This record gives sequence, C-alpha cells and structure tokens, in this order.
Amino acid sequence: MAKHVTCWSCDMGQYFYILIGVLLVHNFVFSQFLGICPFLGVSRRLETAVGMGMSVIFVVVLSSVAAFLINLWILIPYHIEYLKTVIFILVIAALVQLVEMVIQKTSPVLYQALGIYLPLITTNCIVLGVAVLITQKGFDLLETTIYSFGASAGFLLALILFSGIRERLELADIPWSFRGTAIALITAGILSLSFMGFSGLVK
Amino acid sequence: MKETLILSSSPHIKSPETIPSIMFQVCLALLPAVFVGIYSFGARAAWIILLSILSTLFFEAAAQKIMGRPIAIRDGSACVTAILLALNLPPTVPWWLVVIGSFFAIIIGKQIYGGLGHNPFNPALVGRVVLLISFPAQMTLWAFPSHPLFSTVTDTLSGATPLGWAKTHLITHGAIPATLPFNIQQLFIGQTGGCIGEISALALLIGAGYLLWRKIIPWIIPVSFIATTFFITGVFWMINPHQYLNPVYHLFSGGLLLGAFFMATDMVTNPVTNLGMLLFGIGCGLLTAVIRLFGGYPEGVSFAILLMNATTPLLDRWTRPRVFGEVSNS
Amino acid sequence: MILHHFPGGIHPHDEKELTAHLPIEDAPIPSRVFIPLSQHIGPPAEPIVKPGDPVRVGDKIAEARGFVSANIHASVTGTVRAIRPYPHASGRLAPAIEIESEGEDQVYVPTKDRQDPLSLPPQTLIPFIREAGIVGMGGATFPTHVKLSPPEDKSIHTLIINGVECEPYLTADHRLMLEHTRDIIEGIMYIRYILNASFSFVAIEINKPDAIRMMQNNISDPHIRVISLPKRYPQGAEKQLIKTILGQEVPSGGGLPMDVGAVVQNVGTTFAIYEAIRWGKPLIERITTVTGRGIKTPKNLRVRIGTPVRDIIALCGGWKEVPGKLILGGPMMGINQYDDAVPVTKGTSGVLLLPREEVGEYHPHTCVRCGRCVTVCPMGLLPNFLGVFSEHARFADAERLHLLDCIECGSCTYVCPAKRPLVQMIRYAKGEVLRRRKKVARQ
Amino acid sequence: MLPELISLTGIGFIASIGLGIAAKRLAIKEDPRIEKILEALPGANCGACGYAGCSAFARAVLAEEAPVDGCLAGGVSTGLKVAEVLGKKVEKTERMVAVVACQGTGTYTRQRFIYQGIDNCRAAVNIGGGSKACAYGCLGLGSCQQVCPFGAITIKDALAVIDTEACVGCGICVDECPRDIIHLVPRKVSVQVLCSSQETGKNVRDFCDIGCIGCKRCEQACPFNAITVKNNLAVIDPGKCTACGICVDVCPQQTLKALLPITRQAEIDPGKCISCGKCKRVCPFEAIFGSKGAPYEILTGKCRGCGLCINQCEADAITMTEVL
Repeated sequence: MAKHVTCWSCDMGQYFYILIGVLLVHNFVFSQFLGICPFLGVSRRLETAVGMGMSVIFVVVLSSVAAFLINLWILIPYHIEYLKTVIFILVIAALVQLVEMVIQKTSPVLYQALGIYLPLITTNCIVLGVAVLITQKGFDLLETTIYSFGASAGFLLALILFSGIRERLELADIPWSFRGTAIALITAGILSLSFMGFSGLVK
Repeated sequence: MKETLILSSSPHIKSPETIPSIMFQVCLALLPAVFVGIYSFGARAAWIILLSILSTLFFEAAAQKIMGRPIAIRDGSACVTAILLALNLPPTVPWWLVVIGSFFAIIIGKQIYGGLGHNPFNPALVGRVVLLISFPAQMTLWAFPSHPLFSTVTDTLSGATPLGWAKTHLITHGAIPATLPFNIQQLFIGQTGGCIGEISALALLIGAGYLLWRKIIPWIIPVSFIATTFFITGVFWMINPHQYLNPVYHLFSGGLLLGAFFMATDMVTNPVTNLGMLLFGIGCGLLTAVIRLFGGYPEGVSFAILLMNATTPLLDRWTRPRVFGEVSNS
Repeated sequence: MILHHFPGGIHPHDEKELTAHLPIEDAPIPSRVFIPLSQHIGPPAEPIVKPGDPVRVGDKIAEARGFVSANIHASVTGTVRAIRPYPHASGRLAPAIEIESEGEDQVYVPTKDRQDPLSLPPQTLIPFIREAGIVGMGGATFPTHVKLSPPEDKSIHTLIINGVECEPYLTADHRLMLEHTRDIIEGIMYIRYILNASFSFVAIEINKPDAIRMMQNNISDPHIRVISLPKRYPQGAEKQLIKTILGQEVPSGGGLPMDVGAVVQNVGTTFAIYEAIRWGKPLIERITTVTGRGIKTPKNLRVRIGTPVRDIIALCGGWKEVPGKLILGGPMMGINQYDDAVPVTKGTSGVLLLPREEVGEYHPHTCVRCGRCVTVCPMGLLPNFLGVFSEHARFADAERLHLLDCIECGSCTYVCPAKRPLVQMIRYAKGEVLRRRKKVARQ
Repeated sequence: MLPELISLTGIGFIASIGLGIAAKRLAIKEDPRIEKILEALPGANCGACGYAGCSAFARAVLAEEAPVDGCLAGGVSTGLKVAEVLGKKVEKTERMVAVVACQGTGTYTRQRFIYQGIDNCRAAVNIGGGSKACAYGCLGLGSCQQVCPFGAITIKDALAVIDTEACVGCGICVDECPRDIIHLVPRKVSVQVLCSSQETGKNVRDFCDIGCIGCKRCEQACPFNAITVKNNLAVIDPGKCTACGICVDVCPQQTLKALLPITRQAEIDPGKCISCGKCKRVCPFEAIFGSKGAPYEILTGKCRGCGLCINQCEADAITMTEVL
C-alpha cells in the first residue's frame, strides 16, 4: 500500500518513528525474541559481536531490499505470495553465502572470529522475519531500507550491550549450575525487561 | 618460641571504611525517606518495609546456604536492597508482592550472578521492574498520604501520582491539566501520592547530602542524571508548556531523586571512571526524560537505570582515564 | 610558585606525632652486625674480607660488582666472623658479612677534610660518592653515583631534594632536616654542582612547618627554593613530585626522571653525599625512625648498618602489645618481616611495629566496583580491573591496562572497602608478565 | 503453475550462477587435513604442546614445525591418529606424570608466620619467602591446581596432591611452581623421594616431621646402589632403581614412596629350575620358598619384582611378568 505524504518533515518523522520503533521499542532481540541463537552464540567478545552485528546489518538490508523487489515485481504480479517463504529463504541463503565468501577473502581475522556463526546468519530468523514483515506492513522501498536497517542495528545494539555484560560475567563468580548459557539467558531476560520501558514510545 | 608475626604485602594500614560500613551509612541515609513514608502512609508502609527486609535477608541467606558459600547477610547489602525495594513500592501492595519482589531482587538480580560485586544490574530495580511488568494493577494502585500516624490506608485510587495523573490527562485530553493537583512545595516535603520512599524530596535530599558529605557516593552521577532530566524536560516545557510538565515538577515528583541518589549510585552496577560516571548519569537522565515525556509509562527512572547498568561494562571499557605520563610530551 | 596537581592520592592519618618531636639519638654499638651484601638494586657486592680478618669502622669490606651496584663498608670495628646466608629484608636468606665488634665506644674519625670541594672539577666528585657506597636512602636504594651520572644526551636542569616524607609514621628525614640543616644545604650545593642544574628545589610537606622554616632561614642561595607541598600521599614518589613541581610527567612505560630533565634526591641521601664529599665518610650508619603503637618508647635513632632489628627493638623497650607486624620502612610501602634478626640496611628509613589488634583482620571480599581505587590511583590506572585480571590470570588484559606503570604506592589497597590486597595482585601480575616476556625472548 | 515454476527456478538459477562466480573469484585454499587433525586432538586447548591451542598445533603439525605426537595431553593414541591423517609413522613417546616432591601438609610442617594475602604460590613466595617454615616445601596455595587443564591436582591440607590417573604429564604445573618441586617422571613403577629440602637433618626435624633428614639409611639399604644422598637429600638414579621398595621400608621419615602399585612379579619356570637356592638367598623379601631337590616357587603376595633373583639364576629359569 503506497503512501501519499507531501509534508517533508512529517515524512522524516515517519521514518524516524519506524527507525526508533524497530530499534528500541520493538527491538528484534529483546521484544520480538528473534535471532536469539546468534545473539547467544556470538556475544562472548565485543569484537566478534561487532563483526557479527555488522554482517547482519549488511545481509538484512540487502536481503530485505531484494525481498521487497521480488515481492513487488514477481510475487504480486503473478499472485504467488504464498511462495514468499520459500523464495525469500532461497535469496537469503544465496546472499549469506556471498557474504561469507567476501569476508573470508577480505578479512581472515573476522572470518576466524565469526567462525561457524557466519552460516548461522542464514538461519537467523531476523533476516527472514524482516523480509516477511516488510511485505506485510506494506512499506515502500525507502521505508523497507530504514526498517531493515533499524531492525539489524537493533540486533547490533543488543549484541554490543550483551557482549559487554558477558565479558564482565566471565570474571564473575557465578554458581556452577548457572554458568554459560543459563546466566546469559537470565541476563537477556532482565535486559528485555528493561527494554519494555520503551513501550509506548512509538504507537 | 617467639610470638608469630603477621606478614602481608604492603601497604600495612587500611582505611577504616568497609563494605558493611558503607552499606550501613546508605541505610542511615535512607532513614529520613523511610520515616516520611511511614508517617505518610501509616503502619502499612512500616509493615512493607519490614517484610521486605525480612524476606530479602531470608532469600540471601537461603541462596548462600544452598550454594555452599559463607552466609554474608551481615555485610548489609541485602538490607540496602530491601529498603530500596520497599521504598519503590506503592503503599497499597499486598504482602506477597513484596516477597516476590525481594525474591527476584536477591535471587535473580544478585545471587545467581555470584553475589555482591558480580551483579550487572541493580537488584532492587530488577525486583521492582519484574513487579511493575508482571503486576501492573497492584503496582499502580496508589494512595494519598493519610497523615494520622499508624493508621491503615483505606482510601486508594488509581493514577494518583503527579506524573501518572499528568500522563493520563495528556492521553485523554491531549494536554496536561492547567492546574496540577499538587504544588511544588507539597511535592518537596512529601504531601503527594507515590511510592513509599519517593514522595518527599526533602527527606531524600537530607539522606543524599549525608552520603555526599561522607563521600560514600560520587557526586557526578546524581548531578549529571538530574541535570540532564531537568534540562531536557525544561526544553520541552519551554517549547510547549501545555503538553509538557514544568521541569521543577519533574524534578521533585516520581522516583528521580530516589533513583539518582540511591540507585544509580549503586557502586556495583555503575562505571568506575569519572567520565564513565558522567556518561552514565547523562544516559540515565536522557532515558528517564524520554520515557517520561514520550513513553507509555509515566515514570522511567527504573528502566533508565537498568538500561544504563547494561552499558556499564562498555562505558568502563571506553572511558579509561589517561595514564600518568601516557601522552608524549615531546 | 604554582604547584601542579597529580591525580589521585590519599590522606591517611600521618601518625608522626609519635616521634616528630624526638631528637635523633645515637644507638649504642651492637655486639654483632650482619651487613648484607645486597643493600641496593643490582647485583650484590663482592666481599673483599674473609672470616677472621680484623676490620676498622669505615673500612671497605665488599666491592661493587657491575655498573648498578654499591660498595659496602664495615660499620663497626672488630673481627669478621663469617660470610653466610642471613635473614634479609627481602624475606629470604641472603649472604651477609658478620662482624663481631670490639668495645662500645667507636667513633668514626673522618679520613678527609675537603674544605672546598666546589673548587674541584664536578666529575671528580662522583668517585667520592661511589667510593662511599651511597644509595637512595628513601627506600629505593638505587646507587646514587649512577643517578648523578646521566647519559651525555640528557641534560639535567632541575634538582629536587625530596624532604616530603609522605609515608605515615616516619620522621627520620624530618629530624635530619632540623638537626643537620646546614649540612644538607651544603650537600645540595655539591649535587647541583655535579649535575650543573640551574634550579634546585627542596620539597617539604606542609606538616613539617619547623623543617620548612629551618631550611628557609638557612638557605642564602637564591637558586635554591624551599617549597611547601600540601599533604597528600604519595607526594614523595619521584614521578608525582616532579609533576607537582615542574608540571611535567615522566613518560609512561619505563621513563626516568632524567627524561624530563630532573633528578630527585632524598634528604638522607643528600646528607650522606655531604658527608662523603666533605669528610670522606662512607655510608655506615643512617637515621631510622623506630615507631608504631607496638613499641614501648618510639625513637629517632642513628644506627649502624647491619644492626639486627632485634637489638633496636630491645633498645626502645620492646613490644608493648601483642606483636602484629614488624615492618622495615613505612606502613605504605615497607616490607614486613617474620624474623627480628633481620639487619638494618642502607634503605631502612623506619622500623615500624604494629600491634596484632591493628593488623590482625584479613577478610578480603570480591571487588564491589566502588571505584575508590580508580579515584586515588596517582598513576591514573584502574586497580580494580588489574586486580580482577590478576586473579583470573588474564595477564595480557592487565598489561593492556598499563599494569607495568603501577608504582605500588598502595593507595588503592589503603582505600579499598573490600580490603582486597590489590598491590599484591598487581605485583604478582607484573611478575607473570615479565616472566612470560622472558620466556618469549628465550624462544 | 507456470509463474511459480519460472520464478522459483529462475531465482535459483541466478543465485547459483552468482555464487558459482563468487566461489571462483573469491576462492581461498584451506588444507582439509587441519579439520581432520583437529578431530583427532582432545580439544582441551591446554597449550602443553607449546602452541596457542589445538588449532594452532594442527597448523604447526601440517607445516611440519611440530611433531605428530606433540600433543602431550592426548598421548600415544592421539599421536597415532594424527600420524594416520598425515600418513606418517610415530615414534613411541614415554608417558610422563607429575610428582610433587614434598609431603609437608599443614599437619606435618610448621608455619613461620601468619600469611595474609592472595591464594597464589607465586605471589605468596614474595612475602617473606612463603609462610611454610621449610624453604623448599610446597606452599599449598594451589597455583599448580589453578593452571592444571585436566583437574589432576587438588590441595589437601596445604599440600598439592596429584591424581596420577588424571595427570597427562603436560608439565604446565612444573613451570608454574615457584619452589620447583614438581617433577615429570616416567609413568611407571618407581620410588620417588618426596622431599626437596637441602637443610641439615637437625633443621628439617625442627620444622617438618616427614622430610628427608639425609640419614643415608636408604643409601645403605639399596641393593642396586641407586640412591645417593647429596646436599642432605636422597637422590634416586632412575636407571638403577628397580622399584623394589626396600628403601621405602627403611626410611625413618616416610619420605620415600612408590609412585604406582607394583605390577611386576618374578616367575620361576619349574622345568628350568635347577634348585640351587641362590635366588632364595638373595631375595630381600623372603618371597621365594622351597628346598633343594624341588623347583623353587615364588610367593605371590611377597614378591615385589625387584629382579635380584634373575641375576642370580644360572639356569635362566626366572622371568618377570606383568600382573594387573
């Protein structure tokens, strides 16, 4: 559904709301609980967290735009929206492979650090989630870009915050039975609670 | 045989300050607010505070017992958490809510992380936010102070805090009310609705003054916190006084003072460097103002501090002080 | 004069009232002295006497070995009894020369009387200092002749005489400045002459107003200025002192005072330099403060090097209360001993006895991140993180936080409400970092 | 039906072509054997091999910088697996085990002062040389325990105790011990001197109930001349020691201990035995009985496998067997 807005500042406000909304209020990790697997897996070190977050931003924006275009040019005209999931996954998988190869070539250090988590981007639900959501919400191309950027930047934000805490937890005297993923999940829960403070910020 | 001597690494003298002494002084500084709370809300407030202390100490001791660690309830940190939690509850809450709150504060907020010193989040705030989100009805059932000391609260009504009242009005009428239910003076001395400990700015300032004088808490965090909130709310008030509250009103209402002086300054969960503390305070202030002005909740102090707690490790990392002689002078 | 500010610092109670008013007393000659061969930084001296040899007070008994080393002299007249391992201030056994003294009444008779040393070329004065075996007497025990011979490319413009004595309890330098004012000023003239320094400062903490007055009244040279400094530990640490007076920071990562054109000398060392150049007297005795609430009668004593601490404690009436700690040096940086047989060395600025009730408690807690250590660190470090990293053997992380810049002043440990032994943790981590470096270098 | 088919296959086709090109252009060669070597390694990342973790070791093996059996933690079996990956042969390495040459628990050894400080031997040794009155003894603060990647060390009553079963002989603790009292010895039956003190016997008695006092009784008792007392301390020549345990019996301080339970035993072939009785005379344990005229026999419970009888037997009738 296309929008017809003439006021430039209202336009900007609209985009700002989309960005803030998906970055903080409906943060994919903390309030929609998507992408938890890489969130827990790659948040041990700040450096890898940043690397992972950046590659997710890259992949998500790229795949969302691709999904948007495919949706617009192929799925809608031929009335095959029901194939959305299959086709999006296909596109995402291909894109991630590409990113993986690019990183391996350009930055071996980053590649080593991200290790097995790179292929995980394929199965990072945020990627498919964003692609599906933008078609559901009826965004235009710019909104899609902003929304997908906001969503993945929110993922990066969550990763960075979380990796800081986890680096600290590594030095903490945590009871034996709660070490590792257990304490990480509890911490994520508390963070999620605090992110609920943003609720109502964007209607 | 000679008397055996003691050997240790230098230095051989230590300052008299200890963790229990710090915790004790924080408790002491909270007493004015406790008294005002009990004076305003009667025996019920006293009961909530007492219950909070008892259940918190119980959970702390039980957790340490189960984990096979020395029981350290005498270090006073659990007591501080208990009082802060109680002061952050409305005077009308049922007793089981207090117990649940202290469970989350001590067990989830602290002991699971390894106890005092390891918890990344302020335990009292963890307890409070869990309650606020899980039991919104009970947590927003306010009472007006009914002054006769040691009476039980009977008249309760919803949305009686100044901030909550203004927000409801803003949502229903599209503007804040022209005349506010409480004037600044009432807010300052504590004749207003709210949590047990947050109503009297005066009582909190007395306690805060004591802590600052004894250098128990750093001044940077509360000052930058309050100044940021004051500044942002002030700017919006100047832009549109019909929609946004007076910054002075913001300053003395809600949990801003309690949070800024007693909870943001929790040493375990805030940065250790001066610049880090400044950024921490500014961040708390910014988030508080944003949530208060634009968010769904009328009050954002708890969320703001918890969110900034999460940034503490990063702030510590990014704000290292300059090492002596580090910059080349040549 | 504008004073500059170094970061951090603490204000412990200075406890100097115990001994500040007591004139220096001469300790009686001990029956036996045990003179360690290692009383300085660098390799131990090489003995040049053997058991059975008669020695006179002031005779050289061991010779400096290597560049950074110092001569050792007999502090009493008597017979060498043995050269054997003996308790040392470092806590281990170290070789010492044992001399049995003969007679109570032994006065050192000056061998030289140089009326006007300033007429000699400056470089010729350094051998007198080297010969006398003088080392930094503030506790660092760095050989003084090395410190006074900076490399050609470093020009020294400022000489700072350190009379700060910021360690609590100690009053040895204070009394020295009061009772040997003119001699110290004479010593300053010699050092200044050797270094060709344009400016000289005598830095004294404000809590010694009589010493400041005394110095001011006796200095006639306009190029020597007495500066009274605010009371703050570690004001007397070399780097912090230079920063306060010159506003310049000694570079991090192994920088030396001479990198900013300054040399710092302790007043005790200055006095020893005076005696060495003027009278040819070697370093055979020093002023030391015997103090603390554990000793019956605190005193400022002039003791012969090698005197067992046991004798000194007995001289001062012995332990007053249940013994807790026996410390050589001040309470902030001194080394504590388990054996009172340990002898006084050139660096022993004080003998501090603390009763059990003052030091018996030791209940360290985990770090509560209060940040007090960060506030007081005079080097701008993060001692809390250094401590935690040391505990978890994360030495590379600690090194990244400038672990090696720590001067071990103890301020962090003093203020820590969790009573964590931060200095020990940091020292341990330093040792491990250096060990790892050596290992890498070997490979 | 057609649009679905075309779009799905079309997109798939385009993607595969794109990826194919990328794979060519951005190809990176990685030796697949690294993965295989990693699988063979224990993955403890202990660093005992001298490399930063198993992955680095695998690379070094491939680069022929490290030996195939360089993994001490994995031992022989791992070495064989790694060699298999590379198609190489492996020389057999002797399995080692760490031994703490001190038995000075808090019960046996006195303290010379009260130590206040961190639980770390390397830090504590700088405070007055350590609080144990013996300058050679185990400080018992657990530095070795902290660095052991295999959890083979425990501190019992201020003394490090090594679990010989869990120990893989990586030697990390040897390096960590500030007293240098942990040694690596071959993992086989042997007698160890569990003391490092070079103090005179009198001094040792002053502060320790269980230390070597240099009395030389073991030196005299050893039938193989494997023990000498140097600097007031018994030293065993591992080449000569047969682990018979005579010295263990004579040591008045209980300083000498057998490392592992005895697994060897002599056996007399009754067919070869000429019944001369020399073996019986030489046996220090009265483990051989019999009388002239009939083959001698070994008393299983008493034989300690020292092998003295083998040298005496003229008929080559005695052999050593492993009993488990």
